Amino acid sequence: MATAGLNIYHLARLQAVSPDWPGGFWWHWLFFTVVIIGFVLTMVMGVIYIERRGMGRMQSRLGPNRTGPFGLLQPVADAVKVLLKENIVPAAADKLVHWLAPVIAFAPALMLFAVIPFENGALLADLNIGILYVIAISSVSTVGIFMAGWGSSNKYSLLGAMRNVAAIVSYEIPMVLAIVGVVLIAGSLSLNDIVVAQNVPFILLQPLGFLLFFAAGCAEINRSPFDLMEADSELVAGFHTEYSGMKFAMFYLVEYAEAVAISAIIATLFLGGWKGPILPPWLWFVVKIILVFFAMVWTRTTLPRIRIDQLMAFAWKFLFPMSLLNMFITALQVLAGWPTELVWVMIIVNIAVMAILVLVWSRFFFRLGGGRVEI
Amino acid sequence: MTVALSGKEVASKIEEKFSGSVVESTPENLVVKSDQLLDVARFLKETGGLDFDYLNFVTAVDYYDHFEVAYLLSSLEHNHSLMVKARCYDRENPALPSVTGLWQGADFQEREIYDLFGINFEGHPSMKRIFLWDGFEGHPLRKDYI
Amino acid sequence: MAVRTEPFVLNMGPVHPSTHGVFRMRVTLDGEVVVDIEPVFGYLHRGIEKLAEQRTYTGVIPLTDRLDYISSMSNNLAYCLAAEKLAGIKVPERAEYIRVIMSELQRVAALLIAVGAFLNDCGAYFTPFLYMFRERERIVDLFEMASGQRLTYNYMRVGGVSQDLPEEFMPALRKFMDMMPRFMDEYDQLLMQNEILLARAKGVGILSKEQAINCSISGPVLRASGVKWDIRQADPYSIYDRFDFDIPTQTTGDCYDRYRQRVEETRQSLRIIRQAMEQLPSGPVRAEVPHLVRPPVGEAYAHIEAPKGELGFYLVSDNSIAPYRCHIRPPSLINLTALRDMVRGWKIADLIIIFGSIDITVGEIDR
Amino acid sequence: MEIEPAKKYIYSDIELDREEGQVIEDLKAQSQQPIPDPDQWLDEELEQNILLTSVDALINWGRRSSLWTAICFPACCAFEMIAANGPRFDLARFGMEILRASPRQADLMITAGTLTWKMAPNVRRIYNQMAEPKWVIAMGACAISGGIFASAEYAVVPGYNRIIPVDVYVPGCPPRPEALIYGIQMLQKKIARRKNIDVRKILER
Amino acid sequence: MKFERYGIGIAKGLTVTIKHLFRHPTVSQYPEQRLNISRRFRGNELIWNQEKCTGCGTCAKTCPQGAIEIITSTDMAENKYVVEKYEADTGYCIQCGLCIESCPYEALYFSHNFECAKYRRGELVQGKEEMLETPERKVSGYFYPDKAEKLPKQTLLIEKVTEKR
Repeated sequence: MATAGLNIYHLARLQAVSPDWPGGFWWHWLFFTVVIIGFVLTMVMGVIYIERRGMGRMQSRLGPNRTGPFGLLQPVADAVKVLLKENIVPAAADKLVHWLAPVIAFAPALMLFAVIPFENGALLADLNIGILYVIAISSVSTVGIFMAGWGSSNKYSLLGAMRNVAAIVSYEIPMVLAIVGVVLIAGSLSLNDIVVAQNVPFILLQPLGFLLFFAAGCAEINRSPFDLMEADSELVAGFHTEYSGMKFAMFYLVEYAEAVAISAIIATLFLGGWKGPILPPWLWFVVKIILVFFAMVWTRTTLPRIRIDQLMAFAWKFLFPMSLLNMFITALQVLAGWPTELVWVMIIVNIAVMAILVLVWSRFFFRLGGGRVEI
Repeated sequence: MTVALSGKEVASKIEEKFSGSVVESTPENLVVKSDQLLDVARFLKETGGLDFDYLNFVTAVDYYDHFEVAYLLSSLEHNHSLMVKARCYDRENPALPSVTGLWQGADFQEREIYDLFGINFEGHPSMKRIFLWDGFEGHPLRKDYI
Repeated sequence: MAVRTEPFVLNMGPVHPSTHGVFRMRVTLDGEVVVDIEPVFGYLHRGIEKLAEQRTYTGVIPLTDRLDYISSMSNNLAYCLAAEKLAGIKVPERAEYIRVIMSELQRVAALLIAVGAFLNDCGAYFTPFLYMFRERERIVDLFEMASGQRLTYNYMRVGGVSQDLPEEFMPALRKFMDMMPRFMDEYDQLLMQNEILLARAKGVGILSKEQAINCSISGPVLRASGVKWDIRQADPYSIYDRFDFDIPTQTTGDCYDRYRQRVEETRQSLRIIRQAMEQLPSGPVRAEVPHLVRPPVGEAYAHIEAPKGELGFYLVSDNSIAPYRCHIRPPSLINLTALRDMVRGWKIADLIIIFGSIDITVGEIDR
Repeated sequence: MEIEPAKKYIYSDIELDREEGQVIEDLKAQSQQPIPDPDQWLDEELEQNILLTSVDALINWGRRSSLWTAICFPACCAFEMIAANGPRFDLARFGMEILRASPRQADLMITAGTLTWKMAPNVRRIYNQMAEPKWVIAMGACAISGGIFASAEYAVVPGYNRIIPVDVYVPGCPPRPEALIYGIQMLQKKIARRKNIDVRKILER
Repeated sequence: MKFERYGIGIAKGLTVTIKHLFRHPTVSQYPEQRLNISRRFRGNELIWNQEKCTGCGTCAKTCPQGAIEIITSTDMAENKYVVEKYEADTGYCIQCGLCIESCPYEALYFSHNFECAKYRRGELVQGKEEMLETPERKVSGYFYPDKAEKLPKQTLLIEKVTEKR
């Protein structure tokens, strides 16, 4: 466990929150573990509420409004109900795998938050390879999902799990490459340093990178339009078709915890993390997470789902070359010397570059559909 | 307006080619001998001027002593239609030739008639029950069912 | 390197979110590619044809409501036309106009549902479906006002309609007609040009003209394949020869064309309603028909252009109060004939949208 | 991808068809009598109200405010069911908009439509697949008694209570969405009185 | 150069959904806000006028279902039928309205009530006493325009403005 050693080394080296933080390393560790678990659970409840209400309003309905004031307790009621439901393990299932899958899927979603700063320096572990850690950990939950698909011995589950594995394997690459631009500009892999470096939110300096990362992130956590693994009009309920009770609750939690995690990463990398005027930094961070999540809800409400082969083609024929180009252009810009005083010019230039690249690429090189099966 | 062709006129045309194949012809429809149904159907579909390229529906009626299977044919080109009928008198094992080779649209409808009336269409690719389950006894739309 | 794969069978349905009811397919898959499907029907076989033989001619009308339950008015109309043809009943002028207004409103409602369900199958999470459903709800309000039910209207009778329109009907209809084109534009904006939808639906599930005719396909699916055949103009029933409307057709016959076809037909229906509204005469709404209709011995076939295609009733009478035989020509069942040829070689996701674009109702398939 | 000729893939299913037919016949033979309504709680109403603990109240609150519906929409009533979910009546207000496609995660089965004997084994299976606690609402005349199709005895099951126990009957053909919501509220009342923890047993111990 | 395929379609769709976010929803919150249902609404119960009914049994004959059960005896003194048992199974009735249309003495109506859900199958059968008109059990205007006028006007979704907030 090389990474573990690295973790502890850095934890021991870095002073968290403020220099007069009471207690030592272990206090810090305990405090943030509790904070992260609490934060994730609350946020998940919050985003479930936001999704259901927002989606309801967008569909000209109301959404849950009876359970508690404004329906705020709806996720709590769901949790109470789901946790107390009967737990069914299908007779044909691979029992051990079926049991382990939700846990393995759930752990990485929590682990992701270890490196995300809530305030300047307020994070569990300020790894100097924070982004790599994020990328590595975020794909671990695939294992859990594949185990769920395999262990259920259900054809729909298996198809869903296979789709998920294929999607994750392809989308890791554009995701990493899209971040490289940010890293080049910020000059650090640590998420805290990246936030500190953002005098202007990187979404303006890296518009193409943001789009690519958003698309790839949506695909990675299976939000619409890439929600192929639980495409309920095709695969019933995807990989968790055979899950009920508490284990299903875990998967439900994973789904939204990952969404929160990706929103948090996008907020950190592109929207300036905890930075912002007037409000306390952690509140800014939450607001930004919710903004990004709302964008996800918005696309989910509007867009149809793409097909599995188109999903792969989109990754390899559009996102991958685009992210390479983005990396190349950013590298040139950085190499040529980043004119810090001419930030606004750079913003306009980058947005123009994005528009031209997207147009040209989709005009001449790659376009989805046309009645053909990609591959 | 779709012109309903007179059965008598078409019958005379058919008689020229296949003599003795028409059992009965009225202004509304014509009844064809069941063993020559397929030939007549092909004739109706492929003859210029008739061009019955569209099969509206196939159905059967149980008249106690015989089953009458009715085919309503149309021509989208000339906008005319004709009802052709065939009778089968065997109540135990009624059988007729299948027209799926000519009009694919008859596929499910023939299976339906097999299911509900028990008329076997020879030459149909998969002649099995369509609405009711395998092992169901009897054919519900027969008049003597229950 | 050639990878050896082995086909496996996936049982889709009878309870599956996107089989539009209780339809079932045994799908043979090679990975995600569909190599063969076998539709299995009969999960909603309720013996309507058998029951019709035991009911009076009026008593059959509630049964027809439940055939294609999202277009009950059209089913009522088709049955009443057949019964009137058989008994030789002349329908009053006002009733004819009311029937046209009702069946065209019903067409709008059913096509909206078809479009919404198709988009839902494409994966647009319920939004277009619920929008379309809201518009349908406006139409259902009008039907409820006239007939007193929201789904199974049982409004038409042999020889007219059951009751005259209430006086508040026409203002409401006029208001609806003013608002509807705006909504239609908004829905076109919602997904008509969406890149993902184009990528999913364009060129997928092509049904050629020849095959469509050979498979006895009818309705929007046939016209999307480029065949200009609409019973309202080819064989005008009721009073459709008095209205001026176009028959839109598409060229390719893919899923996207079928979707476009439905949207354009909705607009034509609105045009017909507007004309019928202006011409609506006053007078009786029900011909003098005896309580128990006893048509002479004979047979009659009446067909209409229902939202799903050619819906026909073939009635045989033996001069009793009940039909001797009542056969229904179900457009949904016959339109499925080409399904197997359309989906082979496509992915499982395409199977869903091709199936959705045919637009079936299981109540009508199984009867 | 090239598809080889159709014949090669035709799935031989004669045996499967027979098997399915046998299952249907067996079920038909078994379920000639309706299952009695699970309504003992109605008589014990008073007693239960006293002994309802606060834990029970919490659990019942959770259960009744998030009833997720299983997909079992055979026929006509499905459209009124969707209308109830739709923008005008919006069952989502009660936290019910989540239609779980997988019966394992559903609590409530709204039987919207006619049940045929061919469908009956599937409905029984869906009911069995649902995790406890689970409830059933029979929606519409077909679901209660076979309705208009009851006389087609060869194909139609006269009411869902031949196959599965039914908690609430909502008459109508089809019931209005409001009528369905009324039925759901009746079910919620029923759930609110449910006893999860038997206090007497604990006290006796 | 057409921009239709470069994200414009997606953007258009997104504007439609975000517009709906700020529009007034079309929901009527049922238990509190009730819609005025159609005046002709065919409710889930039958209402029977004992005075007008002559016991001819036309309703039971017309019913395509056979959901109405009527048993009469002859009262020789007054030369009329006496209705002994009159039962309608609301769990079996499909509200087609043919009985109401056929009644020659205008003695049968639909109720205007739809809240008839029951916990037990047996409770759905409507006896003679449960079919009489009461203030709670209003008469629907189906087939009786004079009764329809007394009922409130139907709420229409088309009247509900959704464009403005």
